[in-house]
Amino acid sequence: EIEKPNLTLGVGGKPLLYYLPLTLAERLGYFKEEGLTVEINDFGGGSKSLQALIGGSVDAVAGAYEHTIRMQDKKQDIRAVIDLGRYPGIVVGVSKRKADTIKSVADLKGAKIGVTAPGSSTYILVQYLMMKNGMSADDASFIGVGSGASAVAAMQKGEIDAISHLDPVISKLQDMGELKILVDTRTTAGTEAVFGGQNPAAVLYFKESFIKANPNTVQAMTNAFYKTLKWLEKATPEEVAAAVPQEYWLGDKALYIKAFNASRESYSTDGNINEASMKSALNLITTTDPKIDPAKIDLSKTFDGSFLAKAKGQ
Amino acid sequence: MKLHPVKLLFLQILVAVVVLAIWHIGATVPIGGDYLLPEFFFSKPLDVLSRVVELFVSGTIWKHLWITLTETVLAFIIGSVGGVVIGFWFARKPVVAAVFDPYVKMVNALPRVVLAPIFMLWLGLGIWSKVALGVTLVFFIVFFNVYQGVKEVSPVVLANARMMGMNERQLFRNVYWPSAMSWMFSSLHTAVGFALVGAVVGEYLGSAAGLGYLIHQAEGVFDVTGVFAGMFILAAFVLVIDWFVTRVENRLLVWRPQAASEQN
Amino acid sequence: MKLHPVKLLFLQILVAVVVLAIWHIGATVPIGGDYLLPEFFFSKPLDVLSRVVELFVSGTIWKHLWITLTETVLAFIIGSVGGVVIGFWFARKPVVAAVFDPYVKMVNALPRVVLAPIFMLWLGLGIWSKVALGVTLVFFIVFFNVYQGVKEVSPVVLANARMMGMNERQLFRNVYWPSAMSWMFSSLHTAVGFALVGAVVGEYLGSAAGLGYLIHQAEGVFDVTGVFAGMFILAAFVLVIDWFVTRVENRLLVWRPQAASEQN
Amino acid sequence: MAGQLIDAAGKPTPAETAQAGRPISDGPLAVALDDIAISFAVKGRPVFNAVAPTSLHVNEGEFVAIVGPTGCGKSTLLNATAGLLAPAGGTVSIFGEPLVGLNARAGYLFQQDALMPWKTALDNVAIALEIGGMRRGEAVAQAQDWLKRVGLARFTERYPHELSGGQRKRVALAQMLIRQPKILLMDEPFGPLDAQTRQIMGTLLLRLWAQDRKAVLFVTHDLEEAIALSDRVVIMSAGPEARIIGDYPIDLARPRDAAEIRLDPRFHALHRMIWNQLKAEVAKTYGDDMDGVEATS
Amino acid sequence: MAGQLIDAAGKPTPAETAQAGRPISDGPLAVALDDIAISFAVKGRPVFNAVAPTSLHVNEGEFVAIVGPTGCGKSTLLNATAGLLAPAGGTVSIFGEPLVGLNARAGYLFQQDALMPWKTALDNVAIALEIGGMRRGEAVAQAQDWLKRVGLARFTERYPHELSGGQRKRVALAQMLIRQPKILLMDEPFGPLDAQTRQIMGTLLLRLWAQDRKAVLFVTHDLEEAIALSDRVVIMSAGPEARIIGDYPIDLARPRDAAEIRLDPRFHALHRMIWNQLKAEVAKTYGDDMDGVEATS
Ligand SMILES: Nc1ncnc2c1ncn2[C@@H]1O[C@H](COP(=O)(O)OP(=O)(O)OP(=O)(O)O)[C@@H](O)[C@H]1O
Ligand SMILES: Nc1ncnc2c1ncn2[C@@H]1O[C@H](COP(=O)(O)OP(=O)(O)OP(=O)(O)O)[C@@H](O)[C@H]1O
Ligand SMILES: [Mg+2]
Ligand SMILES: [Mg+2]
Repeated sequence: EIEKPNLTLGVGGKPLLYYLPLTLAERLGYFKEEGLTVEINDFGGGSKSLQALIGGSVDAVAGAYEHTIRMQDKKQDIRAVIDLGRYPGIVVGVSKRKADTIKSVADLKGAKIGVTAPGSSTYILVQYLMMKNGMSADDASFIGVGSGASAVAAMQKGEIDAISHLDPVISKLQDMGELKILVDTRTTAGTEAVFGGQNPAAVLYFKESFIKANPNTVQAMTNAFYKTLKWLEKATPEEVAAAVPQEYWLGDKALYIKAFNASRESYSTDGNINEASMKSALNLITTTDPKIDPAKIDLSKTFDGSFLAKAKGQ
Repeated sequence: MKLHPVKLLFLQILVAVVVLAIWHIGATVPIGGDYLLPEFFFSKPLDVLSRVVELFVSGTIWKHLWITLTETVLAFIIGSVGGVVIGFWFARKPVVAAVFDPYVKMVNALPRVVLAPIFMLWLGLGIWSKVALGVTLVFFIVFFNVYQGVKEVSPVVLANARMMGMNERQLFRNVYWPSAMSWMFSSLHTAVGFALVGAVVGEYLGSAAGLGYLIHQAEGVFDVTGVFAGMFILAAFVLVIDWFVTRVENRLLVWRPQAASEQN
Repeated sequence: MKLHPVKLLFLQILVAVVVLAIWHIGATVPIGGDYLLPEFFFSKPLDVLSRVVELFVSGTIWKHLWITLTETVLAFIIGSVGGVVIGFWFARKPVVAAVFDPYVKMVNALPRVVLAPIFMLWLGLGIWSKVALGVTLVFFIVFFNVYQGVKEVSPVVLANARMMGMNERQLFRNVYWPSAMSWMFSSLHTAVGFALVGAVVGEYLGSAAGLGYLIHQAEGVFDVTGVFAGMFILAAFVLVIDWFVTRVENRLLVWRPQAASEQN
Repeated sequence: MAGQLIDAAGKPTPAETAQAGRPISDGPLAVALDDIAISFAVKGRPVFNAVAPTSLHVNEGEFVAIVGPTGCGKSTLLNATAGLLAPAGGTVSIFGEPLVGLNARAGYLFQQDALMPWKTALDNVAIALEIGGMRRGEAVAQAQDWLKRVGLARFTERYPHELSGGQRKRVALAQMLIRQPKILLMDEPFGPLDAQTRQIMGTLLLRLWAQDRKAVLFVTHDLEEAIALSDRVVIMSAGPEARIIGDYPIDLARPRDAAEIRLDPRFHALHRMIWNQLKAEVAKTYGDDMDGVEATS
Repeated sequence: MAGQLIDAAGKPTPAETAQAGRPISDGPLAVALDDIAISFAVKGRPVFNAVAPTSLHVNEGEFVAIVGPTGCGKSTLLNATAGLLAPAGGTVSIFGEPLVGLNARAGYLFQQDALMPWKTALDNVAIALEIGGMRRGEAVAQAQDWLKRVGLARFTERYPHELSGGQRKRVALAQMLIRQPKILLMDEPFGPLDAQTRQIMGTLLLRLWAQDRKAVLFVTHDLEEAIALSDRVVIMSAGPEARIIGDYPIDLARPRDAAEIRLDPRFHALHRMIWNQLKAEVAKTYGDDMDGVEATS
């Protein structure tokens, strides 16, 4: 039976499309169906929700897969149990004003690039792209623009030439006609072009000790999310829009649907993380952070597929 | 020089109306093709108002309001009591004050946003980590003022009280405390606002409820109307708390002559 | 009662050593299987120290330090001047004060984190949006104190000065200003810290450089050592600014007798 | 003998005499308080009527001393003349014009310490000239001279808290006199001074007064001093609702020698006369309040 | 005549007389200031030696008046006796024991306003008893009684700023006397009071003093008052480096009637004698400082 029916879950920016499966699982009542009462705590950022997990104030986190790798380096045993987003969902685009001079990633040299925050995944992705294109990380200046309206403002005011960001900022900028997209990891094509395969983004992860102590609870959570992914696979944009709270619609349902459609491919359909995509994620981190030694990372400890397998079997 | 209450209220409302009018015009009338206060960033006053009404009518706000209220009041009380106690202690023990002085100032300069994870680690995700954040703001504001207030005690009044034979406790009660009171209350008015800021920022950085949570949610989806509605409720809220502080102040400071600077 | 400077320094260092020792033990010696101060959240004092040294040796810190310094000093100056001016104005014009009172308190209660996007919109991503954030903190702290300070002017001294024929400007210079000075300086000590907090939080929320940027960057990759190194530099930094404030204070307040409460 | 004096002024009783000033010059009265009443609002108690409707007229160049039991309303009366207190009734006219706001022609030496604690003795005195637009150098030179006259040449650089009570009072005296106001309001100016210094200051004051016909309102508890210095001694009744109940012209020749004059028999006659009325007045206060203490003398 | 008195004490000059107290009783001296010197550090100037090494002994039950030119160091001397100022040299002994910290046996009536502004007159007086552990009800009843004795029965609920200067002084007087301390330090206690009230307060003070042999150090500028009240009048020289230069026993019979005694020829003789020394002393001060003003008298 379920060891811990009352669960606290952390997330860094719940209304973001990145975490859509979480909102859906909640709104569709799948947690309840599994006999769980989940309190969702929203944090100022993904890293803060991870800290909360390690500090013990939340039991589970919907966060970036990348965290599980980094935590191994910090000797913290964190494991993902199900994948929610198979592509990073990050978009690198340039301001319309600079569209003529910056045509590809190679032209980013010397540009002012807005990222959600220094050190965040949006920042790392651009660095990765630049390194792949033979530049060093210092060849551009990075400006943290935050995650909300301030990012839009920075672009609109011409404070930055390019941006590496997530939805809904990207959709909003597109809607405003401010943005020309260079790299789009919301789509299969875009992600394959960058990584040559999948690169897991949002996952559900726990502390290893928690998994051990509460296997049934973890199973129930995995089940709920698996069901959500399956629901999402078939849902129409209209259904999704109807399922989320109205405030999430960015003030305009049409815009929300547009944004959802753009991100649709990035949601995982089976919840699995395969070997190749793990490596791809590790590669992304070690390329940009030379302090992390790939030899010391045991990727098999980042993802525990046993719960997913059981969920699928149901 | 004293204004009639009705006239005062009228003027206050006038100020509000003028501000709202500027906001409304800035958000809806383009000036030279550009909006002064683009709706995307500022929403519109009427929208905000109707959202506020909606929040109250639908009842969703009460739970959040209650949590934030609890946090604010706790932060305010704990922070001020701490500030008063430590402020007095430092003022009365110059050696302690001299030794700890640099550390107090250092701690005061730590960005609270960065401390949030530590508070969550120690105090969990409930209200206490938010209270702690508020306390770190309130404490310093009150502390520095009480510290100075005690030092400003009139030397003659103090000497007289000591000659009367007052011990340290009696001096505190009869001299330092009443003398530092106007300093303390001055800081409390600032502190009320900061207690709320602390609570809200704490919620903003990680929580499942409260006004800061609401605002954070709204921000993530560009719901400026929601953000402004939340801020408006916050602001209205602080007036209520401040009103209580002022009542206590007027009660405790009956002995004071009318401020000299206000006489004709 | 006054401590010898060498002895004082010794005691101050002792406090630092004790704190660092506790930190070190908490982070490295498990107590009942658990660490009191887990390294993941607190790093280790020696690591932090060596990181600080590294930052200075490699020279990367200077640019960031300079930017944060500029922002802090600007926020401090603009905020205090604004607080002093408006504080005086309100204290001298009770009608203005009464009308705006609720609005000042409301604005003081707005969480600055939420205002950041608006400042960025208006002032861009450069230093000015951070300065603005610092100003919103400093201003209120100074304002409330100056406002009260002016009201505390001795009625007899004021009446005497007015009988001498001083006009409003002369009263300000010769009576209100010196009289409110100790109130003002008390608030300035708090404000120094808050100016820095404002600047750092501004950088934290969006910037290309500065200590807040460094801290945020370190946080993003869970580099607690980096976070603490940044905070340590911040804290050391504020002492330097505060030292200047204290010098100015001692200079301007030469006329004051030794604080009564400090006499034996 | 009281009667004789009063009759000379053509008025039947001291109390009635008090209702009007005795015009000496043709110009307007320097100070005219007509039927003024002053009340204080005391929290949670009925209004306290400190001064009942009463009148006091002071001519240009006249030196009027005010005496009265402690707490009767002397300072209150000066405050009203200075424009610091608005009377609840009656009018205050200065040189024929109704007083609006502060009395700009008056200098006021307060009963309490009123020096600016953040200025040295010298600066406290010099500022009185500087605010009138005088260059600092000149103002300081004059201030130095004035501090010398009040015996504080060696204390110019002291802050008020570094001075004795009497020294502070003398700085305040210099601060007021240096401006040479046309009306001097002085509330126990020589209170904390020893008898000898009192006389020296009194002589200093009289000399200045003689120079340019200043009007002086001088509150003191020293009746001898009042008689020795003034043209008229005014007695206030014990409060509340204090009024002026005696008005005695001092017909001693000028210039007067502060020490010699006390030996004059006329001085003694005046002193006895005024003292008798004053004594009766004070006894009244204690008759009400002080049953526990027998009033000796 | 001065000589006669001094000779009676077996000392050749007043200055030398001042070097030692005259033991009347066998018990330890209530106050013994031996060779005390008091200096003030004045910023940016050489140290100011207010009081040069000087001695003063006061017996239990002795009433000593201190007179001297303004600014000579009278308040400073009281502060040292109270333990508020540490002397730069010499020793202060209270009832035979060296004084450490505050003088717990003394009550001090300060020259300046020292009432707690946040307490009503009644509370200001009552607190003096309450801190000793007395129940509030009892303390208030006694305070009420004391306020009545100083003539303020109708002002018990007033805050200090709502009282006149003389009223505040009387509240302070009640506040000090209600504790019945063994040593009374009084710095111009009757300064802002009218002559009549002064006498009443003086009588009140003498009565209390007679009751239980209090030692009194009484600073005043009113030489008549000093003589009328005290057993000994002590004269301080003009500062800086002020010393006690005269010590006159007052051999007038007790109990004294405050008014009657002034008519006594012995009173006049004493007054003239002391006054002559005092006058010379004050003249010295002005000889140095006040070239602009001729010292009349
Ligand atoms: N602010 C006030 N509120 C209430 N009553 C006051 C206030 N100021 C003065 N009084 C009262 O008014 C009366 C007159 O006071 P005032 O200070 O004029 O007396 P005074 O004649 O100067 O006495 P003194 O010789 O003691 O200085 C007193 O009874 C006093 O208690
Ligand atoms: N804090 C201080 N710093 C420097 N000098 C001081 C200080 N206090 C007093 N003095 C000086 O010491 C001398 C004695 O002062 P004190 O107050 O004892 O005089 P006093 O005899 O009480 O005079 P008064 O009769 O005017 O009250 C004065 O010249 C005064 O200027
Ligand atoms: Mg008075
Ligand atoms: Mg004195």
